[in-house]
Amino acid sequence: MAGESAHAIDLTGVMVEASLQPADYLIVAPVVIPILFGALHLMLRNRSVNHGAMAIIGMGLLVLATFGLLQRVMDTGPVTMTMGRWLPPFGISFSVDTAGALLAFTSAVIALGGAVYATATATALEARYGFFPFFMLMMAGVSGAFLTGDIFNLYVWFEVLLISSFGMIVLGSDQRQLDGTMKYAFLNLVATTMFLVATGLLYGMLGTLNMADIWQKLNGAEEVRGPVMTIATLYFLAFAMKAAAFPLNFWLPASYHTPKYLVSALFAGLLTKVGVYALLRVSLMLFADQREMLALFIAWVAALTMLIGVLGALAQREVRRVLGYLVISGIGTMLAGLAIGTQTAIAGVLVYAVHSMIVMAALYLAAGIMARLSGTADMAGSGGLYAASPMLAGAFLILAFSVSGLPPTSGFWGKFVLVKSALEVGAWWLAFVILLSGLLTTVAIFRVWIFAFWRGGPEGTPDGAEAWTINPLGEKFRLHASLTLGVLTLMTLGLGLAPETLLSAAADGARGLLYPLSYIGSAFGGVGQ
Amino acid sequence: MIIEVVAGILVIVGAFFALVAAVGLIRLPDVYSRMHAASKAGTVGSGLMMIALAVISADGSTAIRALAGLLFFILTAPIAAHLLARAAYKVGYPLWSGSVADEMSLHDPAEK
Amino acid sequence: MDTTAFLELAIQIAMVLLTLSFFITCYRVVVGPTLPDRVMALDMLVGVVIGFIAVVGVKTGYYLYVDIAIALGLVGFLATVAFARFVLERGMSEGDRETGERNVGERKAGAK
Amino acid sequence: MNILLINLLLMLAWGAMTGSFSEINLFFGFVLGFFAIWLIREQLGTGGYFGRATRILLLFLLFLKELALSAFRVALLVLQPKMKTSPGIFAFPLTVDRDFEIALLANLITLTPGTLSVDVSTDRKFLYVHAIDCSDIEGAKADIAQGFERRILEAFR
Amino acid sequence: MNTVIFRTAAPYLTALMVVFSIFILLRGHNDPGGGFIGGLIAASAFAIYGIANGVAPVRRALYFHPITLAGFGLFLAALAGIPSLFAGVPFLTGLWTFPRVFGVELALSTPMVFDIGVYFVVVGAITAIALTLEERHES
Amino acid sequence: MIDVNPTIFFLLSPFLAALLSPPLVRLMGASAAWLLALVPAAIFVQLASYVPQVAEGEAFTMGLSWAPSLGVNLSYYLDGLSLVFALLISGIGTLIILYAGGYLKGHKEHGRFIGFLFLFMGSMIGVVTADNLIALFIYWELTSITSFLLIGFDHDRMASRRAAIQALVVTGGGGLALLAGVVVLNLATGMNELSLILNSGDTLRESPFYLLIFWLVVAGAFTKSAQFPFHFWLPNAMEAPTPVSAYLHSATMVKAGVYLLMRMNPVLGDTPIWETILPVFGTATLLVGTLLAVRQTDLKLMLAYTTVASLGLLVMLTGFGSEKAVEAAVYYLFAHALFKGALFMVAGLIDHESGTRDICKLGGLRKAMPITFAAAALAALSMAGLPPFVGFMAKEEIYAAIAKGDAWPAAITVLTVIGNALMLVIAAAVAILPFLGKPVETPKHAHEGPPLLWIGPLTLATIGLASAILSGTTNHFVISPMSSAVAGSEVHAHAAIALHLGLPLLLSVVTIALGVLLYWQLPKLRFAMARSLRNIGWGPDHGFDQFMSGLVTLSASITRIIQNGRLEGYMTTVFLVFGVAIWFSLYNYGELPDLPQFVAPTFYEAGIIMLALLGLAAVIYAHDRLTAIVSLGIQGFSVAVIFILFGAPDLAFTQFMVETLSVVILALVMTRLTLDKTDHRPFGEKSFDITVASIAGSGFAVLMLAVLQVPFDPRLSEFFSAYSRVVAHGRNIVNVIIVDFRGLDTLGEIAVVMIAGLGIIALIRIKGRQPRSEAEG
Amino acid sequence: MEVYLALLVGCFFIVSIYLLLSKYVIRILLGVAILGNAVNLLIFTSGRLTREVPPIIPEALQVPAEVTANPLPQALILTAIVISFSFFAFLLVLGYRSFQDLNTDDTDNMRFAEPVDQPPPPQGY
Ligand code: NA
Ligand code: NA
Repeated sequence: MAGESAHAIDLTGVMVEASLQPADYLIVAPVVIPILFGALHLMLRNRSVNHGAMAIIGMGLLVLATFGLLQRVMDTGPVTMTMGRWLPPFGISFSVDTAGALLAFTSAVIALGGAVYATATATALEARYGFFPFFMLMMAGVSGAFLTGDIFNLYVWFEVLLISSFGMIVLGSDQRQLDGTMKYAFLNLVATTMFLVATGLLYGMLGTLNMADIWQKLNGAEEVRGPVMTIATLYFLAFAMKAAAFPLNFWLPASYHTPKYLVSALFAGLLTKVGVYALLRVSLMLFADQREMLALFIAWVAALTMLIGVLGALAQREVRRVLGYLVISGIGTMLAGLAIGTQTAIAGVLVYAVHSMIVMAALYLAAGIMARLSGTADMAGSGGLYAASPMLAGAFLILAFSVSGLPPTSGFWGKFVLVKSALEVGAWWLAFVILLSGLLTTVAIFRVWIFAFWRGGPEGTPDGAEAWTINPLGEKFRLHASLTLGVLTLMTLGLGLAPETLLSAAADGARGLLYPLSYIGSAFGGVGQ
Repeated sequence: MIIEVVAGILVIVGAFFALVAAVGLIRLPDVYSRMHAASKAGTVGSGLMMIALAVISADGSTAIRALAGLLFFILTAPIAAHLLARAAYKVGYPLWSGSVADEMSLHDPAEK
Repeated sequence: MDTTAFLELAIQIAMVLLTLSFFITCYRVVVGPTLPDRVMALDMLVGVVIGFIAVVGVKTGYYLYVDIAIALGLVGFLATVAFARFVLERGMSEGDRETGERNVGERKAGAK
Repeated sequence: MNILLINLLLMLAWGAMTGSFSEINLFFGFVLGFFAIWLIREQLGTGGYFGRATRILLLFLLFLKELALSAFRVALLVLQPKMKTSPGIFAFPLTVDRDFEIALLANLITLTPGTLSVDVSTDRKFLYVHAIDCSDIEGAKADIAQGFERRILEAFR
Repeated sequence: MNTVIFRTAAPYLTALMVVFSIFILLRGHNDPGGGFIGGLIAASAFAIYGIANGVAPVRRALYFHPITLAGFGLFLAALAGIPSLFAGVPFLTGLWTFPRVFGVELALSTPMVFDIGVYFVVVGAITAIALTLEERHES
Repeated sequence: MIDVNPTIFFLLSPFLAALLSPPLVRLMGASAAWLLALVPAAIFVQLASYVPQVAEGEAFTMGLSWAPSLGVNLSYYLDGLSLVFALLISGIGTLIILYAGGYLKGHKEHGRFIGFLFLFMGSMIGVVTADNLIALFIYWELTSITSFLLIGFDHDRMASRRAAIQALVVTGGGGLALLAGVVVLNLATGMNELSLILNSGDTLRESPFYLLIFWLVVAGAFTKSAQFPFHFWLPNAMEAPTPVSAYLHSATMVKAGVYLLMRMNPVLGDTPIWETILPVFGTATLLVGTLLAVRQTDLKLMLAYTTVASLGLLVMLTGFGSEKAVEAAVYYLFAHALFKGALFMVAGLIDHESGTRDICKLGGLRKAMPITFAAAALAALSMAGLPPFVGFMAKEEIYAAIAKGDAWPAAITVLTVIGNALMLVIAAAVAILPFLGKPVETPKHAHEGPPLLWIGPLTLATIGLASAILSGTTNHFVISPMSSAVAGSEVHAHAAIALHLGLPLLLSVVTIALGVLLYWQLPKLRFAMARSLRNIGWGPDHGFDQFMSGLVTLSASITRIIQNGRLEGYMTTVFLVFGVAIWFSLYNYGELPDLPQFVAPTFYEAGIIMLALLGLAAVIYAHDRLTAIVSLGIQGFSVAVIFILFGAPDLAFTQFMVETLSVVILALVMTRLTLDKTDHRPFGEKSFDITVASIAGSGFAVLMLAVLQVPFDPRLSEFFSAYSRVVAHGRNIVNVIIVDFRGLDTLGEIAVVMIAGLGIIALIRIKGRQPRSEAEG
Repeated sequence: MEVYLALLVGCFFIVSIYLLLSKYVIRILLGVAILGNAVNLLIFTSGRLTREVPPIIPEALQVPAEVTANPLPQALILTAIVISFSFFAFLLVLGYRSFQDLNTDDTDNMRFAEPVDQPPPPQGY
C-alpha cells in the first residue's frame, strides 16, 4: 500500500523500489531503540518501574543492534538505508561504513556498562528528573551521528546528544555543576552553531546535503567555484571545538569534573569522540583536498593539544580534572593522525578512538570509586587505596598503563600505529610530540597512582603521614561498579593482547574513509536496490 | 471590481488607524493614556485590515477565519490593556502630573 | 481608475503607513521611558505586524496568512500578559522610578 | 445547558476554522469542543441562555459602534496640533456582580471611547476606569451605567 | 494573577485556542501549520490558562504530567516509522490509506501520526516548561 | 612461515605462573616457592636443550602470529646471545624465586610479589628472545612496568615511590625513544624481524636513517642500562626488596640495554659514532659508578653503584666492537651476572637476619652465618677479579682487548684500571667488613638463614668458580656462541685461568695493588668522596626532583593562564579564532567574493531591514537588561516579517511564536532576578569586544557573499516541489519535507524539545546544593 | 536582495557575538537568541530568495504553477528554530538557577567549578 496513489507516476530514480528485509532495520535500530526507550522512560516516570533494568535492556539491545550492524558492514561493505524511501540526495539516508559501525558499537558497549553502573548509582531523584531519558537520548544522538549520511541530519544528532548532555551534566544542580554547565553549554552551543553555519553555507554553495552527493560534487569533473576552503576550515574548527582541540578546548576542563562520575565517564568516553568522528568523516571524505592543504595547520593544533592537555593534567589535584586534560591530550593524538592522513594514520586514529572511549570511560568510573572510598576527589587528600581495594588498584593500574600508551594495553597499539605513520611520512617532530606526551601522561597518571593508591595505608604509614580513612562501599554499588569497571578494564587489556580484530577493522574503516567509493556506491545504491 | 475598492479602502483606513495609534503612543503623556491609543486605534486598525483580507479572499472559510481572528483581538486587547494598566498602577507607576483625578488611590491604596 | 490599480495603490499607501507605524512604535519600545511603556509598545507592534500580514495577504493573494495573524494575536497577548505579570511581581525598577519621577512628577499632583 | 451551548459554539468555531461544515467535520468539531470544555470544566458554572440572543446581538452592535467611535476619537485627539487632555482615574460603582458580567463590562469599557478599565476593587463594588477626559466624571459614570451596564443586565439576567 | 476579568476570560480563550491549535495541526500537511506550530499554540494557551487561573487547574485539566505527554509524543513519532518495517520499506516511509467515513474521504497516514507526535512533544515540553516556571512564582 | 614450537609455551609460561602465584602462595605459604621455581627451571632446561646446536653456530626462529596487519608477531630468535641471556634469566630466576619465597615469608602481599617477579621474568625473557622488534619493544616496556611495581613494592615509603616513578620515567622514556628507533629501523629496512635485519647491517649503515636510529636505540639502551647521566635511577631502585635488586638490577633488567647494544652491534656497530659514543659514556659510567660506590656504607647501595660501573664497562667494550672486546664483554657479562646476583642475595640475607645493611654497623658475622660468608667470599673474589674465578678471566680478557690496541690506549686504560681497582675495594668491603672482625650488636640477633635464602647465592658463587675452572666448556657453550652473535661473525673464545704474561697481567697486578691500597684507605676515601659530592651539591638524582617539581610548576602556570576560569575569556578566544580563520582563509586561498551588485529593494523591504537593524541597536544600547529583552522582540519580529516577504509562512508562523515565547519565558524567569542595573564595562573592554565581534561577524557576511555568488543548484527543491503532492499527498511542501522527506530530522528535533523540557524541569525542581559529597560518586 | 540580507546577517552576527562576549548571563542569552536568528537568516538567504510565493501547491494543481520560495531551507530552519529555542529555554533557566544558587549573573564571579584560589598541584611523591 505504500506510495500507492491514484496517479500513475514514474518513480524510477525517486524512490527505492525493491522491498527490504527486516534485518535491514539494523541500520536505523541504533537510533530508534534508544529513542523509544527514552520516551518510554519518560512516559513511565512516575510509575514504580525499574528504570535501571529498563535501561540495561535498552542498552543491551543497542549493543546487539550495533554489533549486528558492525558484523554486516565488515561482511558486505557499507550499507545504506534511505529513510522514507526517498533516494539520495533527496531524502535522508543512513550510510554506515566500518568506521561508523565500529565507533557506534564501541559506544554502545560503554553505554551498556554505564547503564549497569547507573542502576546502582542513580538516585530516585535523578531517575525521576530524567537521568535515564537523558542517557537514552544521548545514545540516540551518538548513534545517529555515527551512522547518518546526511550533513544536516548530523547536525540534528549533534544537537540531540548535546541537549541530553546538558541535562546529564547539570542533573543535581550543585554549585560546581551549575558553573561547569554554564561554560559547557554556552561554548558547545557556539560550536554546534558554527557547524550549522557551515552546513547552511555548504548548502548554499552546492545545493545538497547528502554526504555522498556532496562528495560527488566536490570530487566531480566540474570544479566547484566558491569558498570551499573557507567552509572546510569552518567545519574543521567547529568539530575541533566539539572534540576539544586547543585552543577551543576550554569547555572541557571547565565542566567534566563537575557532574556525577558516571556522567563524566560517558562524556569522556563518547562525546568528544563524536567530534573526532565528524572531523574524520567531513575532512577525509568530503574535504579531502582541503584537509591536505590544512595538514600542517592541523598538525600544529594536534601537537599543541597534546602538550597543553598533558601539561594541564600535571597541574591538577583533582583526579577527574587530571582525566579531563588527558582526554584533551588524547584528542590531540587523534588529530595528529588526521594531520598525517595516510591510511595507516587514520587506522591509528580509529584504534586510538576506540581505545580512548573505553579507557577514559573506565578511568572516570575508577575515579568515582576512588572518590567514594576516600571521600575526596583530591589526590593530595587521599591515599591508601592500594591496600583498601586491590581490585580497584589493579584496574586503575592497567588503565593507567593504557592511557599512557604502554603495552600490553589497547593504548599502545593506537600510539604505535600513529607514531609509525608519523615517521613514515617523515613527520619526525609530530612523532616526537606523540611520544613525549605519552611520557608526560605517564607522569601525570602515575602521580595519581602514587598519591591515591600507593601512599600510606590505613594500617599505618612509615612516612609519618596520617592514615587515610576509607569509606565502605555499598554492596550493590560494589557489585555493579566492579562489573562495569572490570569489563572495561578487561576490554582494554584484551584489545592490547589480541589487537588484530580491532586493527583490521580500523584499517578497513580508514580505507572506507579515505577511498569512499563503496560508501558512495552504497549511498546511491541503497538497501534492497 | 467593487471588492477591490472596498478592500483598498479598508486597507488604507486600517493602516491609517495603525499610524494614529502609533502617533498616539508618542504624543500622549503617560503610559495609561497611551494605552487608549494602542488598545483602540491599534485594534481597529489591524481589525480593518483583517476584514479587508476577508473581503478580498471571496472565500467563505477564509472570511470566517479572518472575522474569528478579529473577534479574538477584540477579546484579548482589552484584557491585555487592563492587565498592563493594573500592574503599572499597582506597582506605583505614576499618572501624568496633569491628571485630574485618581479615585483609585482613595479607595484601594495600592494593595497587592 | 482601474480598481486593481486602485487596490495596488491602496496597498502601497498602507505599506507606507504601516512602515511608518513600525518605526514610531519601535521608537516607543526603545525610549520607554518606563517598562510598561515598552511592553505596551511591543503589544502595539504585534498589532501592526498583524495588519502588515493582512496587507501582504491582500497584496499577494495568499489568504493563508490569516491564520498566522490569528496566532500572532494569540502569542502577542501572551507576551503582554507575561510582561504585565512581570511588572506586577517585580515592582517598579530602579531606573523607572528615577525617570518616572523626573518626567512626570508627583503622582497625585492633579488628583482632586 | 450552558455546557452544551458552549460545546455547540466550539463546534461551529471548528467548522468555521476548517472551512467545512460537512457532517463528519462538524461531528469532529463537536468532539474537539467537548475535549476543550473538559479542559476547563472547573471554571464552568450553570445558567440559562436561550432567548437572549437578540439582546446579546444588540449589545454587540452597540459595542461595534462604540468601538468605531472610540478609534475615531483617539485619532482626533492625537492628531490635534495641541493636545488638550485632562486624564484621570475614576471609580465606577458596579451594579453587576457576576464574574462574567464584570469581565464583559470591563472589556467593553476598555474598547470604548476615552475609557480604559484598570482594575476591579477587591470588594468588587467598584471598577476603576482610566479616562482620557476626566473633566466630567459623574457624566462618564452615568454613561456607562446607562449604556453598557444596562444592556448587559438586560442581556444576561 | 488575581483579577476577575482575566480569570473569567482565560478558560474560554484557552479552549478556543486549543481547538485552533488542533486545526492548525491537522491542516499542516496542506497549508501553513503542522504539529510544531499547533503545539506551540496549544502550549501558549495553557500558559495563559496557568497565568490566569493558577497552575493547579491546568495540571488537573491535563490529567497527565505534561512531560509525560511529551514522552508519549516522541514515542508516537518514532513508532510512526515502524509500520514501514512490515511493509518492507525503509524507516519512516509514509503509508497512506483513504477510508470513506460517512461519505467523506479521510486521508490517514503515518506522516499524520508522526505530526501528531510532534504536536504532543511540543505541547508537553513547552507546557511543562511554562508551568514549572509559573509554579516557581506561586510558591 | 612462522614455526610454531613448544618452546614458545615455555617462553610464555612465566605469565601464566604470574597469574597462579597469588592463589598458590595463599594456599601453600612460602613453600609454594619450591613449586613455582619449577617454572623457570623448566624453561632453563628446555632452553638448555638448544645449547649444543647453538654452540655449533645454529640459530632458531619460531613464533606465533599476533598482529599481522602491523607486521607484529610473537616471534622468537634463539642464537648464542639470546640463548645465554635467556639461560641466565631463567637460571638465576629459579634461584630468585626460591630466595623470594624465603625472603618475604609471611608478608601480606607475598603472592603478589612473586607474581610480579614472574611477570618480570616473562618480559625479560621476551626482550632477549624476541625476534620481532615491536615485540621486543613491548617486552622492553613490560620490564619497565614490572620493575616499577617491584621497586615500589614497599609503597608505604616515600623513597620507594620516588624510586619507582623515577625508574619508570627514565626507562619508560628511553623505551619510547627505542620505539621510535624500532619504527625507523623498520622504515629503513622494511623488516621487523631481527633475524632478517641482522643481515642488513651494510645497507643500514649507508642509510640516511642511520644516525637517527643510532641515537634512538642508544637512548633506549643507555636509560635502561643506567649509563651516565641516566645512572641515578638504579641505586634508588635499591628501595625494592632485595630479591628484586638481585634479579632485576644486577643480573637481568639493567642488562637489557647492554643486550640491545650487543644485539645491534652487527648492524649498527663498526661506525665512528658507535665506537666513540659507547666507549665515552661507558667509561664515564664506570668511573662515576665506582667513585660513588666508595662513598656508600649501605651494602646494597655499594653493590648498586658497582653495577652501574659494570654496565659502563660492558657498554664501553661493546662500543669497541672488536672481536676481543666483544669476547671480553661477554665474559664480563657472564661473570657479573653470577657474582652480582650472589652478592645482592647475600646483602639481603644479612639484612634479613641482622636487621641492617650498613657495613659500619656490621661485623663478625662469619660465625653466625658461615654459609652466607662462604657464598659472599666466593662471589667477592670473582668480583675482585682474582683467580681462579670467572671474574678474573673476564678482567684478563678486558685487559687483553685493551692491550691489543683495540681501544684508545692511555686514557681508557688508566680509567679502566682505576675502575677495576675500586671494584675490588667494594668487593673486599662487602665480603670482609660484615663477616670478619669483632661481632657487632645488630638490630636482630643474626643467625644463618633458611635454605631458601642461601641456596641462591651459594649456587651462583659456586658456578662462578666452576665455570672458570671448566673454562673450556664455558668457552664452547657460552662465550663463543654469544660472542659470535655479538660480533656478527664467528668468534672462538680461548680464555683460561692460565696467566697471560704481558701487558694484561701487568695491568691486573697494578689493579690489585691499587685496590689493596685503596681498601686500606677506604674510610678516608669515603670521607673524601662524601665531601667532594657535598661540594658539587647537584647531581642528576637531585635534578630529577627538580625536573618533576619544575614540570608540575610549569604546568600549573601554563594551565592557569590558558584555563583561567572566565567564560568571557573563553568566548573571546573562540570567536577570535573563528573570525581570524575565516578571514585568513578567504584571503589566503583567494576566496573573497567579487564586489556585489546592489539592486534597490522595495521600500518596505528596506524598511524591515532597517527595523531589524534598529532592533539590534536597541538591544545593544538598552540601558538595562529589561529594556534589552523588550527590544529583542523588534529584531525577532523583523526576521519573521522578512520570512513573510520572501514566501515562508511556516517560518514566519514559527518565528513569531518562538520569538514571543522566548520573551515570555525570559520575563517569567527574570521576575525573580534582581540584577545590577547596568553592566558597566570600561570603554577599552567594550571596544575590544566590538573588534572581535566585527572581525568574526563580517567574516561570516563576506563568506556568505562568496557563497551567494556561486550559481545555485535547485535540484532538491525542484524535486520536492514535483513530488510533494503527487507522492507524499501534501500541498504544503515545507510540511511534507518535515514529516516525510526529512522526517528523521524532525524526529531528532522533537527529541531535543522533549529533553529541553525535561532538563528545565530538573533544573528548577532539584534543590540547589553545596558541592556534593564525593561519597556519592 | 540577497546582498542586503547577507549584510544584515553580518550585523546580526556582530551584535550577537558582541553580546556573547559579555560577562553577564542575561546579555549572553540575548546573544544566543540573536545568534539563532542570524543563522536562520543565513540559511534562508543561502537557499536564495524568491519574493512572496510560498511553497504551497494550489488546491487545483499537482505541482506549483510558478517558481516558489525554496522549501528546503525553510524546513531546515524550522528544525533549527525549534532546536535553538529549546536550547535558549534551557540556557535561560540554567542562567536563572545559576543566579539563584551562585548569587550572581556575572560569569566572572561564577567560579565554583574553577575557583580563583585553586590550590597548586601537590609536589613530591
Ligand atoms: Na571581553
Ligand atoms: Na566582554
